[in-house]
Amino acid sequence: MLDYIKGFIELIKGLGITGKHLGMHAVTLQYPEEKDVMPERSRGVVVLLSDKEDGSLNCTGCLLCMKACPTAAIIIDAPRGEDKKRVLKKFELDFTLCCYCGLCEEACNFSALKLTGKYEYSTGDKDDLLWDVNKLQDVGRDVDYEDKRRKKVAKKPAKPVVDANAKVEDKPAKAVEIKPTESADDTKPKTEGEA
Amino acid sequence: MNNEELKAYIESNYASLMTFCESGKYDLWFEVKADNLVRVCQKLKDDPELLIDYFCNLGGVDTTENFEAVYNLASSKKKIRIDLKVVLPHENPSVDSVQTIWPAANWYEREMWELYGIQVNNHDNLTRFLLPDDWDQGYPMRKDWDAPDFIRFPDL
Amino acid sequence: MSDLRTEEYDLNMGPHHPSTHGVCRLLLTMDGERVVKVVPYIGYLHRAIEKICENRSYAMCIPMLDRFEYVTSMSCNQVFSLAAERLAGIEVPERAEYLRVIMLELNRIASHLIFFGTTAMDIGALTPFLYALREREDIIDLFEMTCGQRLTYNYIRIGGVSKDIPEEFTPRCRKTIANITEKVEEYKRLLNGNPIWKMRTIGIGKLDADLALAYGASGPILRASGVDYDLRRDDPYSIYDRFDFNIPIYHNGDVYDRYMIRLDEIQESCKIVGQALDSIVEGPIKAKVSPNFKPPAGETYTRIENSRGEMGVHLVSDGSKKPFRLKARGGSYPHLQLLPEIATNCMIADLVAIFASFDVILPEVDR
Amino acid sequence: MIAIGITVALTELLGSFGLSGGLLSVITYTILAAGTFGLLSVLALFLVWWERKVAGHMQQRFGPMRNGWHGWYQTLMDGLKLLQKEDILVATRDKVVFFWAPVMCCIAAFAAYIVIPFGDGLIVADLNIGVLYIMAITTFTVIALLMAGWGSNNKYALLGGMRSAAQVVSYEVPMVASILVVVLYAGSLSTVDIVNSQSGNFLNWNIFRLPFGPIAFITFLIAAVAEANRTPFDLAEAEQELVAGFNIEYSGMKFAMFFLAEFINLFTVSAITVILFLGGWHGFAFIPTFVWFFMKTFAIVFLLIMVRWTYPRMRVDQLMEFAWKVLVPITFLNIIVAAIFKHFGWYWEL
Repeated sequence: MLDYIKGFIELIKGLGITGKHLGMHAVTLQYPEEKDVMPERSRGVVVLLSDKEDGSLNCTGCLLCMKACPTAAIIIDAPRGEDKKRVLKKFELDFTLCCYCGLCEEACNFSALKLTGKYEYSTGDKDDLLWDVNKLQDVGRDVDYEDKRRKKVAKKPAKPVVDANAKVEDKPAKAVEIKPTESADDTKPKTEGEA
Repeated sequence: MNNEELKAYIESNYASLMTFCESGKYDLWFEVKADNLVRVCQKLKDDPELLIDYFCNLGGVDTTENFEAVYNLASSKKKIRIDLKVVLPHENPSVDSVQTIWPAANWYEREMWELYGIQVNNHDNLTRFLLPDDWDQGYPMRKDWDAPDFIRFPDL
Repeated sequence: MSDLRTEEYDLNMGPHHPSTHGVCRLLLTMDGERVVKVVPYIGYLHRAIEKICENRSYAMCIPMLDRFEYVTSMSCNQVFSLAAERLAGIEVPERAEYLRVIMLELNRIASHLIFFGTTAMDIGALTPFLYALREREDIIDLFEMTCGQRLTYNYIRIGGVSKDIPEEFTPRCRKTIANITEKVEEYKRLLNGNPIWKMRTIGIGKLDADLALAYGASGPILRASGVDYDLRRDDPYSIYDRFDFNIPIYHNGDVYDRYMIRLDEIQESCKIVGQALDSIVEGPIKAKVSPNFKPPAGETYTRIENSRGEMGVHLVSDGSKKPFRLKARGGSYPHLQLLPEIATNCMIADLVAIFASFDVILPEVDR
Repeated sequence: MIAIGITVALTELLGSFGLSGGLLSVITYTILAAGTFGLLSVLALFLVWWERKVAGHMQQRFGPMRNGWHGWYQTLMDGLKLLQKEDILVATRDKVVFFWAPVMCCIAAFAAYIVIPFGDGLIVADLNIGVLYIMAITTFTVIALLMAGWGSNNKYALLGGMRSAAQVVSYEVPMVASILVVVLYAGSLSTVDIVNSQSGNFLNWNIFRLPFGPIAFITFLIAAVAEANRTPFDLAEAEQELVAGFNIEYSGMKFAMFFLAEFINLFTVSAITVILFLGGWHGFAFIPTFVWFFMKTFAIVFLLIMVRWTYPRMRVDQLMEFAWKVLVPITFLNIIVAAIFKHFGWYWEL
């Protein structure tokens, strides 16, 4: 009989603990309206970084990130030009494969790409998750980063020629026009295709 | 018992059954003949100095010349670790089951059979469980395994 | 009465069942409510991680192994890095060892909190799950702050760790640890005395020490059965010998003990983290490891104490930059194998409780 | 009685239009039934929302927040969604049984409200066997659950149905035994009489007035929760064990009917508890009687919601053991003691 009374008291205690939480504030956020602040190191969407001064891509097409990627999500086509320098023809990142491990960022010596705290890029179409160089660059325009490149590399207008395909032919010109400071509208990753 | 003492002990008491492997790092690795395996395991378990009562892991290795079955064992009372290696021929590899000594070996042996095609004698339940039931594409963990839809990671 | 007969029937529990923690299928032979026979079927989550790793360089294996046991990815990173370091004979800097211990123990707490929540939920109390996740969130935030990810960290690397902790880490970590220590007491008040909880857990799924050892049970499950075996102390790795912590032991081996031992371990881990934060030293966080890391030929079986028991990696190197063979051993694998031994002749509700108390996580089983 | 019973009032009103005889009573009761049905549907929607809110805040979440202020019409939207959903039918089902189970469940849930007084005179029909009627009609739920379990042709569903049958039959005994104590003192089976016997001061409520009233109250409440199939006794559903138990194969509106019935049953058991032990509509001050009734009932509902989200679930054999080895002896002893006290007049009547 004593056990039952004891048990009953314990049951009441349990109710007390859950009842106590009724008055507490919720720890969850109402997501689309409120957003959590992502930490600086957060590894979300991979973006291509642009030069802080002239807005050109930092990428030199050295293939290091492609070699470091464990899921082969990065596809780069950068054949060597006449002056033995690589010309970036194609840079694609397949987010259906990407595992956000951050090895590409660590492999890169030119601060060309970075995993950012952005995460809102879901889409109803799988094909939209294959981002080409323009999209990767546009998304990354407002990203602040620490330039790892040596000064002389930074000064050089290492402008890669982007002529991946006919569809986005007019994009490079546009990409130069947009100043990094004016690209606040591009903070939100677009879900529609670039074409 | 530290590693040197253990090595000395095994080399004096199990000289005819186990030979020391140089390839092993950190812990002691010994090679055991496939015929002796169950006898060695039983002896290791019953040896009051060793009391190997804990079966950590069993994995197959395909060294392209032959197969190896690697038994990682430990003792919970004596706090020692020991690894056994059984080298098997590439044609018709087979090894005796140790599940009578450590029941834990059951699934590991099944897995080794399934993925490497190493036959386990006296095993009570050699059926597929990691691969689909209707799997007919051979033993996927073998180095020479290939399948029509198997794409190797691009070598850069 | 003679013409009244009962008939056994088969019941497929899973692969999609709320309490199989993933995609495990248990084929139950039932006699009414009583389980006569349990046969686990696994492999629904087989991703061939071992085969994948054979085709990738050592650095690439770590993100792959993150998926091996995703509730405690830090342990996966650690066990693989440790194995590679043992093969290559790399000395890890002091500070990196401290950071590793802090992360591993935080991850153990996070995993045990998940266990607490899911076990309570499987036994029918839904609210503790949310409380446990609330506390886990603080730890995940710490990880995110340090390495940028919440689940698959890729933090512990061969030769050290990838990034140093940020400045605000230490005060927040101390706060989190103090909070969790306090909250665990509240969990105990909430459930331990509850007569329904006691009825459902005490004496259910008894596992004696011999059976546990024979079936290769490890970690909290082995210790709940009274076997004092913790790899942090008995097969020392990293710098665990520098910390003062107890290893809780329980002797009944029932669901209640397996639950209690984990709550105790949370508190012990909190102690370790606190001590590590106190005594952490300055210095480099990573040893010099070439990007083309090629350990000399050799093999090792390395094991560490994970929240689910012994996590081991059998790593064979042939001197090239890819692992020749990688066999990952998770604690859940033998535990699932052990399930039929102790779950026969119990009620279906007990089976759920026992399964929950084993804290089996299926990606670790299927790999 | 100052207020006139709502049935009488309605009959008089309709009578003034020249109706009489059988037609009059048919129309009267149809209107009343429709009114009760409407009220209960709204109540069930509210209860679902309320439970989700309470559970949310208890777990430091918000619960529904999207539709309206704090998601107040969330349940309505859920209902609309369920209405639109495809009615998935298992090919191997028992067609008749499968179809009628949710209907039966709803009928059983609603029918009990004939004899529940929402306030002074707010009762459809004051049957002189009111309590007995409630006991009989709520037990229909178990037949519905058993039908659902059998008709689905699913082992989980069948297990759920069997569990619920065993459970409800067992808990009927302590429940009736607890009620008997009240009936013994009220001297009537009519719900109105029972409530009226508790008029006056709140010390006159059965929970305080009866010898060992709190024990009768607690045993009744436990048995009632078990009857309503709620945690810690929700073995018929037991989502961690039986996935969803008896309603595993139901979808769309059929599932919604089970859901509706579940929450109406929750309100029913709370209402009966209030009628039997907490003085029904009686209160003090000039607050209308039905407000008192609803306040008390919602307090009990709140308690049951708290219980549901706090406690683990019992196992089926422990459940039976608890019913037969603990509750039945206690309640029977209570009847005997109550009878002795009554015989010697050892109780107060203010």
